[in-house]
Amino acid sequence: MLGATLSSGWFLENAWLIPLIPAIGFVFIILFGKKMPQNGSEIGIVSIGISLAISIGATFQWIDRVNSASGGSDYASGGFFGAFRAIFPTAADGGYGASFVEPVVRSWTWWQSGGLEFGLGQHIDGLAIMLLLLVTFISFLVQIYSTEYVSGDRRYTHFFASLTLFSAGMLVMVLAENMLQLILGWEIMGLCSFMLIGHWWEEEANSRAALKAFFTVRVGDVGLLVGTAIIFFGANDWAVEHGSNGFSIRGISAWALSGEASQSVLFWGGVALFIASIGKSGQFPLHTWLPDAMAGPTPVSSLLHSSTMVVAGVFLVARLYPVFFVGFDILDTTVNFITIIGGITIIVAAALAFVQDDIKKVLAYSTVSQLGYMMLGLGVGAWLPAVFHIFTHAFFKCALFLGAGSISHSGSHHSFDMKKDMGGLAKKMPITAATWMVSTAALCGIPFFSGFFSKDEIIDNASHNGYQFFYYVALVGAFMTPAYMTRATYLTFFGKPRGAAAGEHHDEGHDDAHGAAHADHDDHHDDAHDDHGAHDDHGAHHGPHESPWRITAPLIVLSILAIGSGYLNAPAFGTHYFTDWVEPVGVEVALDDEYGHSSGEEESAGIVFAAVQAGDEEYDGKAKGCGFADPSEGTVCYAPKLSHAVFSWSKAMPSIILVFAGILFSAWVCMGIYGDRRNPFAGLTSKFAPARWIHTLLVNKYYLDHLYEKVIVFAFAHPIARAAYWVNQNILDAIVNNVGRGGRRTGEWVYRNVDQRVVDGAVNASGLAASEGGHALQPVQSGKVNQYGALLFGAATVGAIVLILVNI
Amino acid sequence: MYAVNFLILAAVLFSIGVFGVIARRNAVMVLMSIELILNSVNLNLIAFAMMNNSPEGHVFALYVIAVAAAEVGVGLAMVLMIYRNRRSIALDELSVMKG
Amino acid sequence: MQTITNDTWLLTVGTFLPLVGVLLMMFVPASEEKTHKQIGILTSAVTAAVGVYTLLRFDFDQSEKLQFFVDSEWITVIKSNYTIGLDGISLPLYFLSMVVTLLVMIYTWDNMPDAGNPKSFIMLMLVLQVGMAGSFIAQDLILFFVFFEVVLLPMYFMIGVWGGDDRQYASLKFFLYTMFGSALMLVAFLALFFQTGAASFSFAHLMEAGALIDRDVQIWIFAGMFVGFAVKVPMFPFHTWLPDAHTQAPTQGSVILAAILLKLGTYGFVRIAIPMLPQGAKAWAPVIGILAVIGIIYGALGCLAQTDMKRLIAFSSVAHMGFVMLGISTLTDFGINAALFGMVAHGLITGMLFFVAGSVKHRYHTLEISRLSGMLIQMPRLGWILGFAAMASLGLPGLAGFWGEFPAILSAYNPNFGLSEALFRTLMVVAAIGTVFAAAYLLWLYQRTAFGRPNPEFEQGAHHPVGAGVNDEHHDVDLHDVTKIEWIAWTPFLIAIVVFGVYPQLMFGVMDPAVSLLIERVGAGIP
Amino acid sequence: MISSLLAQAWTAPTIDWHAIAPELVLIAGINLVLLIDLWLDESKKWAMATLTGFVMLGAVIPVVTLAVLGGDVRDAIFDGRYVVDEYALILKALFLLVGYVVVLLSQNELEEGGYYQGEFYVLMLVSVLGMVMMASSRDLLSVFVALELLSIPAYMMAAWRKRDVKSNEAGVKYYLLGVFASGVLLYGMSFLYGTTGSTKLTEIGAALSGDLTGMQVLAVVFVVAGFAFKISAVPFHTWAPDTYEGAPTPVTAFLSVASKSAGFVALLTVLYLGLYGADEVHGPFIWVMAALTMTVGNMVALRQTNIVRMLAYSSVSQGGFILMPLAVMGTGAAESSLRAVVIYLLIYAFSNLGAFAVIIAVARKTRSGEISSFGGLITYAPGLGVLMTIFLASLAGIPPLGIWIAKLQAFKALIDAGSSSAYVLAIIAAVNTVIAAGYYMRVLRQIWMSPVPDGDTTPISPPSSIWLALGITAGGTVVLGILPGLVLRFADLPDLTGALGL
Repeated sequence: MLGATLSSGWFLENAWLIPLIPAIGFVFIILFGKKMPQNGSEIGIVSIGISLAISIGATFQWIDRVNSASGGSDYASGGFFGAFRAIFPTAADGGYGASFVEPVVRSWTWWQSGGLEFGLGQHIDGLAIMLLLLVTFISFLVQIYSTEYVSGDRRYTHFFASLTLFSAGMLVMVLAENMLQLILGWEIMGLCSFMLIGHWWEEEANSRAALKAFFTVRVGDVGLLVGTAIIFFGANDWAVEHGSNGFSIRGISAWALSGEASQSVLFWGGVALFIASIGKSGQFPLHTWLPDAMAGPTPVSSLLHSSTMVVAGVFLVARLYPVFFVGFDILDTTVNFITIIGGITIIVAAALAFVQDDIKKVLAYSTVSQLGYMMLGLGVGAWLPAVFHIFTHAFFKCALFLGAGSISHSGSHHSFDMKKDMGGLAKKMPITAATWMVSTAALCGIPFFSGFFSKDEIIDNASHNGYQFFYYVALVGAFMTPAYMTRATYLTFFGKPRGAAAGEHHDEGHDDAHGAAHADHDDHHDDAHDDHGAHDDHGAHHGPHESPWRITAPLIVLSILAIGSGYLNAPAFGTHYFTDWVEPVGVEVALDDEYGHSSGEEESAGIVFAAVQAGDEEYDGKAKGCGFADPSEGTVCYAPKLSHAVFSWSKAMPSIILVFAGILFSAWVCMGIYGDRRNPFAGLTSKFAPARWIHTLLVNKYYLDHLYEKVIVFAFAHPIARAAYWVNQNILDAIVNNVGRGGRRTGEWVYRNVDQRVVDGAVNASGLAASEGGHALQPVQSGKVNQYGALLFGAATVGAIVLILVNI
Repeated sequence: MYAVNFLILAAVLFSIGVFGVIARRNAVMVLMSIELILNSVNLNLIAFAMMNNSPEGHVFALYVIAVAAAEVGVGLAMVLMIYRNRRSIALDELSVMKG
Repeated sequence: MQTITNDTWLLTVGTFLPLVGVLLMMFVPASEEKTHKQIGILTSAVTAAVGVYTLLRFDFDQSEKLQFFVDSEWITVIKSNYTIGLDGISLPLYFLSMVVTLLVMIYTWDNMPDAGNPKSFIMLMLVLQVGMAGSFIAQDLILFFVFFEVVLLPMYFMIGVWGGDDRQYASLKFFLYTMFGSALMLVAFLALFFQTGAASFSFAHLMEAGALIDRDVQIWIFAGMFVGFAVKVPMFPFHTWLPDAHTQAPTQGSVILAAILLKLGTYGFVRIAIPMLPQGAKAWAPVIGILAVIGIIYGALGCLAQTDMKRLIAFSSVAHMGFVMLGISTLTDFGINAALFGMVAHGLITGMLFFVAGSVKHRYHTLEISRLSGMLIQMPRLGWILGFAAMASLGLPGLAGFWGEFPAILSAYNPNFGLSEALFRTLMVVAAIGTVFAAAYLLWLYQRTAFGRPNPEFEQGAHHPVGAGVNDEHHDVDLHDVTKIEWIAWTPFLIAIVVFGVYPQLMFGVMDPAVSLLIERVGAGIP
Repeated sequence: MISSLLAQAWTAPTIDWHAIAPELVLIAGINLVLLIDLWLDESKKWAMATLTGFVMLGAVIPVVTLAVLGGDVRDAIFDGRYVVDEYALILKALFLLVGYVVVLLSQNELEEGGYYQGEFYVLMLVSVLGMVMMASSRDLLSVFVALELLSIPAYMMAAWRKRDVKSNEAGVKYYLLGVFASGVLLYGMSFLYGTTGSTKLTEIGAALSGDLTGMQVLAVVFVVAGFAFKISAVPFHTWAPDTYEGAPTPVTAFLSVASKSAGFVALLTVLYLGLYGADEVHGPFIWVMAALTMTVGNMVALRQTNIVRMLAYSSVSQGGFILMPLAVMGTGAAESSLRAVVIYLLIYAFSNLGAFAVIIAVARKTRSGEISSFGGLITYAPGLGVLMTIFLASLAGIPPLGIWIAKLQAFKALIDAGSSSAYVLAIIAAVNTVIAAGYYMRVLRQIWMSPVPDGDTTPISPPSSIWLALGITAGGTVVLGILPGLVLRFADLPDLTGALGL
């Protein structure tokens, strides 16, 4: 079989260790954490570290494998050095339409029931490798960061345990070989998010937030269960026939593209699964839990929002892309479920980000909106850009959150309120500020920062694949993103220091926060928790200062990546490593004749490769090939053949312009609103009347400020955004809350009236009836002999008469 | 003369006896009524014995007479006992236990 | 049915061993409580040891065959034999019953219910054990019936004597309900017996002959069994005894009730009703399915309405057994596997929950959810265990609960033997929504009891809780965390929940062959 | 004519002395007790009980020898009007055993009550003799005689506490109604004899088939009604509760078990040998009676607060269950019905007597017949509590205790018959088992769950005789429940059924 020509390696073959080690680490932390010198944090860091090492090794070997597949396999493959040598020379000539790289699949029988066999294993392909690396890397940094951030916390050990298990869950899901395993990881993450968001559960608001997060996601999970069932039974027969089963990722993919799959099954399966993604990835109707999730400690937020949890939904869609591709008929429509949801999310979330005072909430909404981009990307058939956006977004968003954490940790006395406790921190915390700037730039999509390369690709492909409307939606988003980020940046780092940032302790501020928090169930008081959490050893606290290295180091690393990561796939510079390494090529793959014989150990997923036939046909608009034409006899497809818009600066211009427009406009407005413009022309006016007029005009900024502030900005910022926020809080949020409350009401009603009255009542009543009957019969027992006699004889005669009449 | 007449007579006696048992409140009268019933039975038995001339009927009748005697003996003893205890032999006062 | 006759003594010993303990205790005066507890633990430990030995001797490669098979004369006149055997379907439950009894005994060591008198308490538990184990090994209808009924009285007394305030009502309700069910069940059994030519009561015979009965008759007979088993399960309209029984029963009673007794009903469906009356089963399957799903939603709603922790857990049983019955109603080997797994999983998890509830009651003297909070602060370990059990109960993958729940839902997607797909797929979706409810009420419970700050009335050493309900003996509140005894009694549960969750094959592997064979039979019986 | 008489050589009928040995032993015993009683002074009267006991057991010996040696049926005596077969033997054994247990129960009762012990035991022996004869009677005449022989002493025993109004009332009611009933019975019998021309049951059976004349129907109904009184089937049960409550408890036990069983035996014999051809007459009649009996008995029992009275009603409803199989004897289930009834009688005797034994033992302390007086029994008399639990659970039909197998048999007979009416009856019975459980459990609830009414928790120490009775009954209840095979074997009766050509 082909494995021979494809290079592999120890790290690839044993990638399953990557989630396993943190999982074991978790157990150890729970058992021995408290006894360890560092209270268990070291176990977490070490275990994640090992996984990270393995992931790196696996990454190199995968790259090596890719190259070996695309012809460059003349030199000895394997090991790092081979890989090192491999990377640059061969990546260039391995272009699109390169040959299909067989994923490294291993599977062990997990359980079997009713003749079906369910495996537990690994399915390592570009996507998996990319996320493995990402997750382990970011988790690693976050854990280091946390050792400082939550040090001295009451549940320090538990925190690290959950954090480690959280990463493990994500990793399990990433390299899942089949749906069940995917669900496993998916739910473990749900559990950990519950534990982490509710980390400071003394406050009811926190536990409520945790509950909300788990519950909202759980609502989506109905889709996951149902979808899995639909797909499984849709695919199973076909897949088993081809030596796989209806849970195996590869089985499902191949089936979806085989052309024998029923469109409706794919459609409904897709819808159901996407509902799951909506819940997990905080897409439009179900995104409300995500901002509340800020209740958790900042490292958690950063991990949650950058590489794990919320990405899971996107990953699910990317992982089972063939299903959605065919089910929603992606390349032949101009609008579909995914794009609609994605589009709405982008705008709604971005709009919300304008009116937040809590820095973490700004970031939260920006995450939501960015996830919208990813979904949109997947929806419009831009699989690779979307995945690439996951990649880049992870770095800068993580940096931003950690930055925010750093600020509250050392800058704003555990407050996250931009208006009250921040401002002018740029001088006080240079490193934090710098990293923040860089990451923001990346997020905004300023050219030459990573965000640009990924986001722009999505926008570009949207129009390229004929989704014009969503192209514009994406552009609007591209304008709004920098706008709100600029505002946040300004409030935080520029202008005059306020509150804690100015070094003052104003407890009333906190109290207000409390009051606000208790007034509406949106928790404005992470500060409060950070008090409980980390305040202990930061009791003595003197004004804003730069954070210690354990916080800044991750920031620096991340911000560097926030720039660098983009260049892995910068069409502008002709690099497309990411494409080569990650994108599964949509070509027909010939089946081995003897696929059936899966040894259970290796290859139990069954579909085994004989030879790879490269899809040679030239790319033209809507090409032949997987996803368009059914695979020819004896071959299967694992990925649709996707086209990529060819990059050109001219096409990129609109978005670039909008980005800068957004920044400038926002900066201008912000200074107008929050800053105080120093009048350069002091004194002149008194002397020179026309100057006074001009001055007045200038003071009033040609009355344009008024116009902008009072009219445009107000009109834009306040009614619209607030309306959106209002809808969000009072309708969607209310719905989520009321579902629970309403359910409970119904429950009470049913319990009172149906259960206790009717059903139970009937039972008791029958008992009563019996004994009442007895009561009614007692008079018969009058105690009078004559009556007894009468009864005796009467019965006999009556009986006799009746029977005589009957029998004669 | 037809055997049926005996049966009719027996039936009449039986009915009277039953009526007595049900209607009379005096224990002794009830005993008498029961005697009537038993004798109606005897009448039946003899009549039938003659009809399908077999001796069994006669024998049976003799036994019934004997048993009846025994029963009445016991019965009267009981009536006496009640009378001692409550100075009355009205049956409808015998209703300490009911329900 | 193929059988293996090896170690014929094993099952009989394993089943009746507890009676030895009972005899022993008869001669020990009631005053020597410690001795009684020791004897109880010892006996059940030895029994469990026999169970372990059974596991070792069990030939897992032929788990579809009846092993340790014994078939000796018992009541020849009514053609009922002492036929016992163990196969993949009954093995897990058989063993579970032994282990649960042992752990409950251990728990009893220092958690004797208030009514005292451990002598009779422990004796009853041992008798109970005999009944439970016996029902799972019986391969003869009459024998099964006898064991099935043996369970009745001890449980009645456990609830009625050592239960809560409303115990008498609850216990009588439990008793009469079950009595009613089993009476009709008996009629059904006899009808089956005569319809199959009054040849024998043995399962093997009835499975072959039962399929030949014509459809309408099968439906009627199945109806009788349905009532009998459905009461025990309990399924939706027949469930009302359960919350009362569970709530009132002493902790030990609740645990045994949840862990084993309820399973007798579902086991009856799988072992008796369905294979013996295939067509009847097919005709009834939709009804069962619908009732099961109603039970799921309904039980969940019931939970949401509860203010009492234990009652909430009790209602959750209704919901969980709903999943089990849904799996059974699909008549697929897949679904029935799920159902069997679900039985054991539910037994472990809900049993665990009841243990925790018992300990909470023991410490706070109340189970009012509104009065409990901040358990994690006062008793972190207990709190975490509660959380763990709750998570397991709401079907978190990687814990045992999931493998009963998800496959059951999955199997409903295409039911067997041409049952209406439209119907069952609807059921599937509703059931899936049920899982959300499960999450809702369990987390809601957890949030309000474990999270937050402790209720001031329960600050350490607080006397006479304010606004205490009637059921509060006004003890001083001493909130000690999980004790050693509790650890010993609970750890096996916790471990089992994780192990089965991580490696379900342990159980599926045992059950699957037996179940497939069973479904084959059913299939053969349906034209 | 005298010469003709002299001319006839008279050959004495051959009498199988072995076959009637039990009766002879009893008769001898009766006379012995009577005589000794004359000479014995009051202080030694207790010996009477022991003596009676020995007589009963002595009578068992020939029964056993007959069962072992006898083998073939002995119907030569009195040309088949008095038959000794397995059926007869097992029932004789039952009656004698019951008699023995009742003696054990009554011993102290009478001693302490200072009643006329000698006479009492004589009467009881006579009554038992009647029952023993009943088991063998195969002729209307002998059935009638046996019936009266067992009834008349029972009337007197019911009224034994002469000074006690209740006891008087019990006796009188029992007596009057009993005599009235036997009047009705006799009237029916006379017609039966008249229309079939014989009093021998087998001959009646032969003659009584096909379409029946009105007179025959009347006869059948009256005969059945007459026996129905003895077995206190609704609506002929009215005397039972009053009598049971009023009579001394041991007597109640005796009535509710022995004389009831005797009534059933009579009914069985008559139905199976004489009236099996008339099943469409008595079938429905018994069906209705059975349904009524179990239902009414249960429902009224639910309301009772006096335990003896409750047991009275419970035994009424038990009678309904015993009747149940007979309702379908005509419809092809003849054999299983017969078996069911016999088994039921055997096991029911143990459980019911046991229950009465406990009541007597407890009443010795509490001096009360109220159910509430059993409160907290388990705490101060665990032994009695557990035993009572066993007996009541058995009566409720819970495996593996005695009566479950009997109930099973009864149901089995019904289902065996398979007719729709049989199924209906089965369902009714099923529901009734639940109702019955209701009141049995109420007593158990008192025993186990209620506090001691008057904090008096001095342990109860019943005399050895009662312990012995308890031992016998409890043993029987449990053993027969777990290994019913022991008695079921006696219950398939080729002889009797053979007589029917079934």
